[in-house]
Amino acid sequence: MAQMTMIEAIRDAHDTAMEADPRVVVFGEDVGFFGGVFRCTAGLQAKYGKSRCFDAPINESGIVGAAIGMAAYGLRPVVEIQFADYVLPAYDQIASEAARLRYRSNGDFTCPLVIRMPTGGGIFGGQTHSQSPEAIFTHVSGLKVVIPSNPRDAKGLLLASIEDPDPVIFLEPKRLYNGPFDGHHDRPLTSWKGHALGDVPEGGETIPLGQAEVRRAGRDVTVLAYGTMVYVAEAAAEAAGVEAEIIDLRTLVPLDLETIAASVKKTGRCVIVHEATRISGFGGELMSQVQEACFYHLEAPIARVTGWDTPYPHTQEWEYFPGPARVAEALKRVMED
Amino acid sequence: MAQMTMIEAIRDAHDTAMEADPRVVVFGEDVGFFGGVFRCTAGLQAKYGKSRCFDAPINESGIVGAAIGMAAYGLRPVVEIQFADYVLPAYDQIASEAARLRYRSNGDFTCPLVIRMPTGGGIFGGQTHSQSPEAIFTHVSGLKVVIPSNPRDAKGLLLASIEDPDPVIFLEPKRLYNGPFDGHHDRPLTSWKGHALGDVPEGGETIPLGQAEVRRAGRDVTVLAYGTMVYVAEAAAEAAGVEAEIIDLRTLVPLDLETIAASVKKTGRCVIVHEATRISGFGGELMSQVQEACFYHLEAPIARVTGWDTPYPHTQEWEYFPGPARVAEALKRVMED
Amino acid sequence: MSDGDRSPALTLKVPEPGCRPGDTPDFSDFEIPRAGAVPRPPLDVAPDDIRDMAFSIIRVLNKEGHAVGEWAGDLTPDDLRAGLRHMMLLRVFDARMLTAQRQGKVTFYAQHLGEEAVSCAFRQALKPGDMNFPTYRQAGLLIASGFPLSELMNQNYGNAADPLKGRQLPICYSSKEHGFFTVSGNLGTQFLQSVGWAMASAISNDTKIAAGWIGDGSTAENDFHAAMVFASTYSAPVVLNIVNNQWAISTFQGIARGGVGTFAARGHGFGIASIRVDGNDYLAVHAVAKWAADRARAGHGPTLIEYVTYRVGAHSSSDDPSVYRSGDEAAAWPLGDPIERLKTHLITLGEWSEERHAQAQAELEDEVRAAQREAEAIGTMGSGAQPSARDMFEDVYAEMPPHLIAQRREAGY
Amino acid sequence: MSDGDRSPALTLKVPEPGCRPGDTPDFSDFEIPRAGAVPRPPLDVAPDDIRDMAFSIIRVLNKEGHAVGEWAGDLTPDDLRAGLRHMMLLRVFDARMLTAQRQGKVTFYAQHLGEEAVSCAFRQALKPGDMNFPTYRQAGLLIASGFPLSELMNQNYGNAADPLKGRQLPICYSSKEHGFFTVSGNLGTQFLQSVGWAMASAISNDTKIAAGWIGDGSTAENDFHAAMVFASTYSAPVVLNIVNNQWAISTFQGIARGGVGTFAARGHGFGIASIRVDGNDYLAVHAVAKWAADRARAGHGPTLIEYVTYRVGAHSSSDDPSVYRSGDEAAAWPLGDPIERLKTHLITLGEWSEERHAQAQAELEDEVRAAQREAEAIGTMGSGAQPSARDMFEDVYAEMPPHLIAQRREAGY
Ligand SMILES: Cc1ncc(C[n+]2csc(CCOP(=O)(O)OP(=O)(O)O)c2C)c(N)n1
Ligand SMILES: Cc1ncc(C[n+]2csc(CCOP(=O)(O)OP(=O)(O)O)c2C)c(N)n1
Ligand SMILES: [Mg+2]
Ligand SMILES: [Mg+2]
Repeated sequence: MAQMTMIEAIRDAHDTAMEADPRVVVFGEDVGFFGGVFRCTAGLQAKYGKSRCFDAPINESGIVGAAIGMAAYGLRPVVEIQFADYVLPAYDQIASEAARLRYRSNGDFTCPLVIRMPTGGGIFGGQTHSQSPEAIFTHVSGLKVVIPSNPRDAKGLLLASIEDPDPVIFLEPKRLYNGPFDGHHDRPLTSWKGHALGDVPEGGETIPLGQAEVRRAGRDVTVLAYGTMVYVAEAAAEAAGVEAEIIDLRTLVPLDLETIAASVKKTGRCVIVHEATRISGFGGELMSQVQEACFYHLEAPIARVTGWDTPYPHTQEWEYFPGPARVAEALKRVMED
Repeated sequence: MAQMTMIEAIRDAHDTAMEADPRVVVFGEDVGFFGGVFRCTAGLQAKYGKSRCFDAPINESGIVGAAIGMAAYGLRPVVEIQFADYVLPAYDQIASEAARLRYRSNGDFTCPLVIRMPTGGGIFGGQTHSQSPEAIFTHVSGLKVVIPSNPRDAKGLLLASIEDPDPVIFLEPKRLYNGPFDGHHDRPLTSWKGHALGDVPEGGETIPLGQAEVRRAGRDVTVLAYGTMVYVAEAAAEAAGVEAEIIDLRTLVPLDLETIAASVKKTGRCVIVHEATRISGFGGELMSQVQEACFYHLEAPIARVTGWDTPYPHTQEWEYFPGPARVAEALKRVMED
Repeated sequence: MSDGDRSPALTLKVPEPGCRPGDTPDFSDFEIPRAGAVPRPPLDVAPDDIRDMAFSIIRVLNKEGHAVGEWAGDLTPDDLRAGLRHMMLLRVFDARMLTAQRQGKVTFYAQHLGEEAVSCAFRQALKPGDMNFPTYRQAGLLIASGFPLSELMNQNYGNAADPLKGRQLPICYSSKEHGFFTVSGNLGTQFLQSVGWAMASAISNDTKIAAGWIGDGSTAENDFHAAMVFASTYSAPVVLNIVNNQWAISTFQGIARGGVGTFAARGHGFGIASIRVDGNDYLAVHAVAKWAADRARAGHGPTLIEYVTYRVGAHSSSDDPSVYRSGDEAAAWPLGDPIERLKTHLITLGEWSEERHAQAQAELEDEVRAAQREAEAIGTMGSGAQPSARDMFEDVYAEMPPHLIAQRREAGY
Repeated sequence: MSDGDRSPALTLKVPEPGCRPGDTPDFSDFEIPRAGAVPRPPLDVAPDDIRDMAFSIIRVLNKEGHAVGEWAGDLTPDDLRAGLRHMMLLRVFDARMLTAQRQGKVTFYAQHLGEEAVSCAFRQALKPGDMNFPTYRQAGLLIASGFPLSELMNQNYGNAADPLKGRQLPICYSSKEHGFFTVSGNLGTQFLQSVGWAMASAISNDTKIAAGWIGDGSTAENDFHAAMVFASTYSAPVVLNIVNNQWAISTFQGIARGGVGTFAARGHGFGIASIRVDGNDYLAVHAVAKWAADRARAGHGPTLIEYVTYRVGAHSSSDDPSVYRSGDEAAAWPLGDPIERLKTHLITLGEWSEERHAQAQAELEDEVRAAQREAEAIGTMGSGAQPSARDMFEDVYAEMPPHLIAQRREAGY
């Protein structure tokens, strides 16, 4: 066990994988000599050389398309998109190509590829450093979508993603890189130091994809959250004084419906929270699967707390971000219903 | 009134708009001299000249990005993406740029732009001529998403889209271009000739965006459909002998929740159908909004019938396509629940 | 700056082809150097020193059918007869498949008529392990590598023996074993992937090279740029092939090419060695392909090749070219027919004859007919033994996730 | 083909900058033609005839501060003093905003240090109605067009008077009136849009032209290609500007540029007139911009310009260059400082003096301080009068749809 920030845990996962498997190569914008604008790949070029960790031209489609070719050759590329907001130029290579190689070639060509990117808001990043695009990846058959909420999971899930034989979208909540954040922006910053989930196992231990984790048991209401919203939900449950069972989804596709359904059938109530805009956000899919699986157990309408259906604003960060107050309100509402 | 196919109605809408407004320009791959691979722009270059209707290089991002610049200048570009499967390279220009010009410039620059594309399956088009990407556009704040199901609506909605001051994604169910299709692929083809909705008003009459239409009244169950699935739903209701109220959404964003909720509150049951893959498809959003608005009126779980979560196959077209048998089964199920 | 008030009204310039239906084709301003005119530079030549080669055309076979000049190459009569056979076989295969498409046994088809030399000759410059990233119009790469005809047909028919289980469109073949990357329906994406594959070979200190393929119209796609940037920056061991058959669908090459003379010139913006070759000249295509492949293997980096050829047939079975181009254009095309030209060459060498040609043609037709009988005995689109619907749910992931298991059950398979 | 077995193991080539922290900067292999060396071609020159200009550098001001050669231009001493003033003002403005950022009054900032000549001089070559599609590093276009400093500050502070209502990041300005298209945070997208805007002007038989802007690193983005293809094909009246300040963030220009000598050379693949200019030479920048703008207005189509300059400061307030490049590099940069060079020129002309310069500097600092006081009186990030949360829901659409009305209510505004 070692105390790590999420950045250190991600760097450690890269290091562990590159050490163990020469097929693992890492590249992206500024990831080489500099080690990435968030320093998640710092030191890798010095340790493994320029042909296994290098800077890429500023072309997201190029980064992913080249990585697809490398994966088809037999390497295990792990690429960084500098911000999730900038992955859209690569969406065609991801959805039309990476996700389909195995299927359309009947397994003759495959695409073991990890596409990492910092996601989410809370840093006054405005329209182009704050978005949460997970939904558009969960809609693509052939992709897996992972989003850790702490250093321990970040390492274990990243290692599992690198070992996975299929393409994985790996979303890193940038607001959690250096410490948990519960949405109380007016309170002092907290760090991962001393936090239980800041304890990261050494070595190659993986956390299997497709398994959610119950972060807080409770009998009143089930809260489905991922990334930063896990901590916001915890703070909101506190504030609302509700016995919420908070589930950290960790993997969005494939989804751990079993854990979710078991909880909702127990509580009879469900609140879904995410930072992304509401319409066709992943919350809609979650709400549907819960409704389909648990209809006769529901004692109140399922509620969702999300980003508003506007571009991500700048100065209105805290009016936009779905903070603890809004989540607490939703928790109280579903308890009253 | 004139009898038209959907292709003729779309061509007529272009013609009417170009005649009335010199700012309307039309371009895309093969749309100029040839008039488009589906002939939706045939004759426009001959009539309005090469600078108002012309062939574009094969670059979807280029087509949309150039059109954004034209719209910012003050023109009203109407561009064609040859198949909806090929719009993904333009997704960044659409989501990061077209959808946000007004917002980020506080209305200083706007983007009155229509992006047309044939969508959906049923033509043995395989993975790259059959997809239904509507969900990824409905998730983007600032876009409107329209999908007509017949010649009359195609003309009226396209004219409204061209007049709209904001970017509109205009999806054309290619399986309906030459006639309605109810999923009974083994039966003789039907044409728009003699079909009531094949009667298209002359002139510039628009059909306002944001209004659904009840295609068939019924008291048992509400069916939410759009595009080709409207006819599949009708056939399924016939087959199931269920008094289904079938709503053709016509516009997905902004959604006519009023009409939807009124119907579901009346029937207490709801089935949602679409061709797109299920996870994070627009059906998830519809199911959520119905659940949020009508929870206490629901007598059975809301059901969805969709494409499977796989790439669109080729020879298995009819096992993949959500045909009348699958929809009928769902109708019966919700009636029994 | 008052002159601005006097500046003229601007107008949009939209390029037009020389010839539309009804016009008489005129290729007089299409400059064709005589065979043998272009010298063959050393493998380590500096790209900038061969800039002119992007504006010329490497040709080997002259009018009389003689192979002349530094690019004449070293193919033996046996190699040439094999090449002729591959091109004839591809043409016969295409003809049969087009007929099958018209009979409704195949949903969709695109032929190579007039372009057979490009993929057939290129294939012979590769080594085992090299990888092509083709479009739907390079089946010659498979034909020339001895890929079984019946397998190609099984896929086109989408029958129970379809190696891709009915998931892919006809002509979108895949064979890792034969160095043929799974064909994508999306234009341009694979051109970039070929560069990544080549980079992977270099990263792995391997000796294999990649070949990217793209059509003239598709060079306009954005991923063409990504491919050029990455190939240039990392000096990837890749041969980047542009097949300029003059037309996209209804759109002539000028719309993609714009204001520059050739597609090969695109390489100049990236310091990539760029050459142009007569795509209907089997010997020239092979010599140029070999030169580029050897450069890549020797570590001299990427080469961009423009093959100048002509799409004699329709774009695909869904297309009718008579609406947008003159039917006489093919006949007026100045670079002739690749099969005729190689045939004439072999005859002038005394290595072939009209009789042997007729006999070969007959044999090839039998061979294709036999393969077709075999394939049709299994099934064709919609009749006979079909791929199972179960296969529709397989291979989305290596391991089927719960939601797909549930959906397959829901589907009843 | 047995030689293949003997072919060497391949290796990946990854370009490296000449100088990293600790190394001594060495620009000796950076060829700089002397001022006045490059001739000035007529506006209707054929792009291919000026191919060499993409590999040279147009320079006007020589070491002694004299304006020499065919590109010396016709700017009056008043024009030059105005230009000097714009560059000085931009530099003062940047310095104050950076300080404000460090004080937490601004969330994010990026300065122009060393690059002031590019946007300030270019602006003076445009006419009313022309439209720029800038990146975040061309605020000189606004400064030089007299855009109110207080408005720039109000946006950077995100206060209640922010013209963009707090929705946009600092430095992502927008002003249609001043020919400044809303800055996008996404690299490259606007370069393409400028071509569409120019096409629209041509379609409308207007006389206005557009100017696209992109950084060296961002030329690698795919939309750069789309811009070039469309500009070339439709001969759009657009000036395409590449600001090569040698660095992306931590990535030196070689990663984007690859194996070709210059970014201007990218134009050669498209038949676009491509020239390279000393970006730290106000007179050269203005003369080249004027030439390109006049070409576009006269219907001769697009021009690609590479401005050779150097990013003296950090990439942005979030960046620390000392980690990836030598701190001495800026001092060693051979093209000097744009303000110093224009100042020297004006002094050699007898049109300026150290005293007047010092006085101008003081006046400008007062001017900026005054504007800053005005803006800060309204508010700064997080303190004072802020934009309303209601504004967050406005302008997503021209007319607010029901779901946003409901969400605004839900939000309590
Ligand atoms: C991204 C994308 N856009 C559009 C299409 C539709 N399309 C298929 S082939 C084609 C023309 C391609 O022309 P070219 O590149 O010259 O290749 P050729 O068919 O001549 O071999 C088009 C536009 C597509 N398949 N993919
Ligand atoms: C699509 C996209 N990818 C990545 C980024 C992150 N990013 C912002 S600026 C920058 C470097 C740009 O360098 P250059 O084009 O040289 O412009 P400069 O900052 O030097 O003016 C990067 C990678 C972005 N904003 N957008
Ligand atoms: Mg072509
Ligand atoms: Mg730069």
